[in-house]
Amino acid sequence: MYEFILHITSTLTVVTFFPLVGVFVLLLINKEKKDLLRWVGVGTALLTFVFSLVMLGQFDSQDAGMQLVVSESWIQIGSNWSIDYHLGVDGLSVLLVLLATLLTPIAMFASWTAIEERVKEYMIFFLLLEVGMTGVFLALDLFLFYIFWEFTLVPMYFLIGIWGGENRIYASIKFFLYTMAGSILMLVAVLWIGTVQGTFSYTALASMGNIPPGTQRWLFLAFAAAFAIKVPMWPLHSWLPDAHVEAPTAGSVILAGVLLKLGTYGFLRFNLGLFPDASHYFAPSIAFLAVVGIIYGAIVSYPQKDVKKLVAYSSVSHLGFVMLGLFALNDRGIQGAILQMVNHGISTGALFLIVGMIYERRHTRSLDEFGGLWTVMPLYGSLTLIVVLSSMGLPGLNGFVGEFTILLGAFGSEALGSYYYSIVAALGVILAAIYMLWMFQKMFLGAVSNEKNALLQDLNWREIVVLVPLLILIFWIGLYPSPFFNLMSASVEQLTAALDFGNTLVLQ
Amino acid sequence: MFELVPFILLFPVLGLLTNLVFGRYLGERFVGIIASGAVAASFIVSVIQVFALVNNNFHVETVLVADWITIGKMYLPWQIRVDTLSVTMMVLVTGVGTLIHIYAVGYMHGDKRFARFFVYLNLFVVMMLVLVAADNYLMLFVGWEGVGICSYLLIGFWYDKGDDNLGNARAGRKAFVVNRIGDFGFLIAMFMIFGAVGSLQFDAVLYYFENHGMEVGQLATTITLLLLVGAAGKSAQIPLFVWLPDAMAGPTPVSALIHAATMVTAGIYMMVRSAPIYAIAPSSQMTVALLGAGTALMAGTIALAQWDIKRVLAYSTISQLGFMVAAVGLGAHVAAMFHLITHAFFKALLFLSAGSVIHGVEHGAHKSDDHCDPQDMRNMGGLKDKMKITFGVYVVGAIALAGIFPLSGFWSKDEILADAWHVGMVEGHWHGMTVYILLALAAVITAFYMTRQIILVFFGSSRSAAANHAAENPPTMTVPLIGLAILSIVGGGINLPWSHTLGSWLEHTHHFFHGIDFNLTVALTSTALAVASIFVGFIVYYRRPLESSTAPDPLMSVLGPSLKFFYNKWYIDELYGTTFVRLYEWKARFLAFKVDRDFWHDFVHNQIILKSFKNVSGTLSGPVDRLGINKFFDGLAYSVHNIAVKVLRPVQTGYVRNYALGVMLGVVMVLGIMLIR
Amino acid sequence: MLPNIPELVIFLVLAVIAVAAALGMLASSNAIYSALFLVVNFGVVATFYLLLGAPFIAMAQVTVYAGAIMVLFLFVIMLLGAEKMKQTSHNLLWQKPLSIVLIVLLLSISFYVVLGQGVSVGSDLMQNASGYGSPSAIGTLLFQKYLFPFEATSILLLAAMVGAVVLTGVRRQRRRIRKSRRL
Amino acid sequence: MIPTSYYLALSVILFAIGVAGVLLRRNAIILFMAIELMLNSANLVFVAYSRQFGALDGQILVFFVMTVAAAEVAVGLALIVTIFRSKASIDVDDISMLKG
Repeated sequence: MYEFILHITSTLTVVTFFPLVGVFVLLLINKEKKDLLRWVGVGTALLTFVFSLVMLGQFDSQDAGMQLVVSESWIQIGSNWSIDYHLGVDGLSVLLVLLATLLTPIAMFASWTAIEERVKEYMIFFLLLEVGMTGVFLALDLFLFYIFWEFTLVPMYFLIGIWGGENRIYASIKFFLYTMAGSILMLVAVLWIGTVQGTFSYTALASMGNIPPGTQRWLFLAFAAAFAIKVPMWPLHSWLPDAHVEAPTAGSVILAGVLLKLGTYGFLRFNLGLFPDASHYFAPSIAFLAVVGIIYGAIVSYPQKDVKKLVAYSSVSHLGFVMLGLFALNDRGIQGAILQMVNHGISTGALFLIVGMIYERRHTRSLDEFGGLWTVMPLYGSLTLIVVLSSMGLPGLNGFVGEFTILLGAFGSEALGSYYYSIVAALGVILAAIYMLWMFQKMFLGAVSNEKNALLQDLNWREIVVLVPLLILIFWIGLYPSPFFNLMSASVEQLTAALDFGNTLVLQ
Repeated sequence: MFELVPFILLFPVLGLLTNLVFGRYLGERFVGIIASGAVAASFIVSVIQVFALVNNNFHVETVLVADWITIGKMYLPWQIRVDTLSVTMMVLVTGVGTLIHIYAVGYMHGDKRFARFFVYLNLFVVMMLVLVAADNYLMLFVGWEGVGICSYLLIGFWYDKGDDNLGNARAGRKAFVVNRIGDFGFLIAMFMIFGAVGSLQFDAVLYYFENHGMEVGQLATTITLLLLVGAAGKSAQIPLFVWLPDAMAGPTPVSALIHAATMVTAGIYMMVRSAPIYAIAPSSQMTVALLGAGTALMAGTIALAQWDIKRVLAYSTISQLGFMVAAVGLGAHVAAMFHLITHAFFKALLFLSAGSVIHGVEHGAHKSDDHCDPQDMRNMGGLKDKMKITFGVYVVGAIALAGIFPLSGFWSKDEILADAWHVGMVEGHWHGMTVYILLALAAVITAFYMTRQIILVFFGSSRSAAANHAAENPPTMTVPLIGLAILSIVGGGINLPWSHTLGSWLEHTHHFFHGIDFNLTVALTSTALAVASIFVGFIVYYRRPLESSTAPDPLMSVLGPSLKFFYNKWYIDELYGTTFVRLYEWKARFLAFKVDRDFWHDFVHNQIILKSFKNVSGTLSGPVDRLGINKFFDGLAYSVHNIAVKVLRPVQTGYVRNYALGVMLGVVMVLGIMLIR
Repeated sequence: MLPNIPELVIFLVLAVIAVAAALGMLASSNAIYSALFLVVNFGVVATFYLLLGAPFIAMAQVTVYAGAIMVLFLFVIMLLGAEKMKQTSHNLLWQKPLSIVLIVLLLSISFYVVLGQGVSVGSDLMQNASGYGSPSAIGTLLFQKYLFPFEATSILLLAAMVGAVVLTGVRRQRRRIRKSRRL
Repeated sequence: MIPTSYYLALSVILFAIGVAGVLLRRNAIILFMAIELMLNSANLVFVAYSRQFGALDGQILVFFVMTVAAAEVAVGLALIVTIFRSKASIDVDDISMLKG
């Protein structure tokens, strides 16, 4: 019994599964008491965040390997099939877990007045989503990872399906099927690895590393299929705008803030971790797709009429940067990419919150309806300005640090071969300025043309409290990012060493 | 002495924060005091740094504020560099900044977003200081884009005014985007530098280029050209100057501080800072010089035909910047810096006095409620006796700009011309002579349009009621004007040809910053030309003064169609508009709607995947399933049913005894089976 | 140990009486007569039990079967007045011949098995010590090894009692249901 | 000692008579009596074998069979009474409402 309790209270299990306690308590509460439901929901999410801070406390940034590892054998099928409950955190995933546990309470708190009907189910789905997300980041067993990966789909499907916009059904089904289709290939690959290599555990597989380059390639592609849809990479992105436009505010905050990172994290952890030679082989082509994504996303978001679609396409562009950084396959690129994942989570999360706030007041998202909001809502205008600048990559704020390190990494990376990738990607910086300022101008500048805008009242305390932590992070990462870099430097060092070793293999 | 350095940055930040937080509650006067006080404090500290440098025998000092990005061997700290070059710029920025802040208190009186204006101004000073005090290219880049965003905010300060209420906002966006294009070049240059040197610190980079000399010539050329692109974006040179005239939409102190004195000079400062890289790339130096001279001439011609008082000054700024860029191209870094400093004085003076003219005319317009554009020179005239101080100060600025003997403009412009002459004749480079000719021409035109402006604004009779009732401005505005006037007069003294004080002062930063000796012939020719053009201007405009605000420009008779061409800014705006902007709009719309929505979303997604899926599932469900499998199983089920009805039902007779019989039958059979087996 | 003659005679006589009583129960048209025949049969079987050395079971047989159950039967017969059954027409045509065939078949098989070579009945009958079937022996065995079945049967009896009461006491219940429906 | 096989033969005959009673007679009560007879014949076999193997378990089972028989009779008769009350006849063939 004692061993069982000890195992239960290991930090990672608590961080991942604590929201379930919240779900249980929510189930007991009568669904009319909306405020109590909301307090319990947000409270659980906050507590999970506190636990993740405890995890951070126990995390030692010098040690590159897996830490706080929890490993129990779970399903035993025959002799060689053992799927075990194997969690661990290292430099690559610690920041993303914190991002997930930070954004969830913020998103839930932001949807305090936005969601009126079926509050109980809403809170439950949100907490389940959080379990899925943290699970994905912490899972070290390939099969467990796959289970969490599929698990995150279900709550999101309902969040979009029930509380979404007009044709939410179409959007949620499309979102679900798109990701599901991709992950089928991944399942095949996972099973193949499980049987041939004999184990699902990531650490063992990474150390074994004896997969011949030939098979590595198709395994890489199988994994890449699932992750590319989730990122989304350029050709597979058409689900994102619909999902974002139809999702409720908090839904799209989490969708953009964390769910897109599952794809990039997957690339980082599995494609780079397990298949170094294939990564070198495919690096140029994926970098090309990423750069196309950057330019395409930036250009396409400019003429959008719907704010959320604009921000959605901007996510395509930002994540193009992250992919470019990842496949530069050197420490600057990868560290920049991880930081950019966090930055994108913060700035795009904040952007969606802001769009949500105006949507709550005006119930419309088309840009032509707004204009001159800065005079009517000065505080709202200034906060949005800061977030817009951060997501545009203004030096001194968080976006620039990530983008600069990525571009620098991509410029000098020998895996990519030529520096044109980084030059064309740098063009994305200009295009980002164009559509971001365009959005800012359409919404905030100019005189108050539409009389409905004249009588909007400025942000209330709740909305400010929601934005403040993100703004603090925007300035903190922008001005003094070294604590964040230290957290991941050891693990990235180890990863790049493995990649370079892989590189020499390919060259022979 | 050097630990005070971070305070230079800290004071404006403190001013900024107090105004940001308490701005609404403090009265206008108090906000003004805090803001200008903050900048004045950092001015004092930077002057202290000058003395500190002197008794530190000009040795470079770097003060680490905090380390910023450290990944592997890439180390990029927030580090302040105190050397002669950066201190001069600090003193200039904070000095002129303070005067302009004081002026702005008067100018912005009564604006409902007063506090926010001074927050932006302080933020701008912080960013400019970061740019100037940076010890590595990246921190310089932070300041670079920082001042860019401040100029965006300040240009679009009155975002709800301008044509159809969006003009100022659009001008702001245009400025930032064009700057961003320049920054793109700067960014790529930084990547190349980092690729080659492995670090972005100035010492490391410049040491690397000085030692490797010519064998990295090719790399240096590309880097320097990219840096030129960045500088062109920021200092409004030929391809990317279109944003500066529109930037006049911002309040006048902004134009004075940002678009005359400090920000636009950032490009020149950056090129002077990376002088060693330019030293080993002669071809790019040549392009820089020619570009600068070309811009100077072109901008001068456009300024000639403008009616808006601030646009004339804007184009004159572009042309003066052209002078400085040309000087850098010729290797005359000291001349460039000297002209930069003097230009800051008299151009800020001109802008501020233009501001006070506009303010006066607006004041007049309110009084006589004759609503005409206060910035258009055609509605002015005869203001010399109504606004005496502004008139006096304006004339001083004009003469300094024209480069007449005793004032600062003469010395700095003359040194640049001398350098051009030296490079052209003595070193025999052809581009030296062409630059000299272009710059001389530009100087002539400058003198001409300044006289035109003075006569149109101050002499003759006032052509509108507003101008008639114009009144002098309160002392808070006129005192800084007088201060700047004195600086413009005295400014020449910092680098008299025979004393080379500035030259020797800057030499400590890079050994090849050297002044050249005085060249009398060049000086005489340029002054003669200037006086001649003033005289011509006098004849054209004073003798036949403009009668009404709608009368054609007397110059039309002289230049005819080319004047119209100049007036329309050589149609460059329209050129860019049609080529880049419209092309981009069309491409974006095409990509977004045609490619992404129609092709990708509707066609590929709905047609191919969805439709085909529907067809497949349709065919599958229709014939295959309904007719085939379904019918088969129905048949099966039906037959089972028949059997049940015919055979099995009668068995259930309902009589207990029958059932007993059945049981008995079972028993007997079981016994039989057990027996047999 | 071949059976000695007098014992065999007693056995045969009793056997004949038992079979006759059974046939009588079967054939008699009046229910009471058949009940009485059955009592006789039970009595004869009780004596067999004595022969087989199971005195307690014999006593139980007499008291339970002959006493309680048959009395119950008689009571019910008298209650329902079912002595004379009116012959109703619809007889199942092929019920009678088929059942006779089956019975004969059953008899033949069992006899074949019992008397034939099948069951080695074994004549080594152990004559146990006295008190073989005595109540104390049965009691000890009953309450040790078979405690659980004993308790189970007690529950069975309880259930049967409740069932009987509920079935017969139907009228009062129906009135209560009708009342609740009217509310 | 009478060999057990005789007892078996006897009990089979009784059993057969019981079965005949069940199959042939239409009076429900007679039917019940026939069932009692069958049970009784089973008891006989139990006791016979209990004597042969010398184990009292047989007798215990008889004991249990008796209780079951008693319970069965009680419920059976209650059923007959209720059916009689509704159908005024205890003819087994009348009760055929559950026809298939």
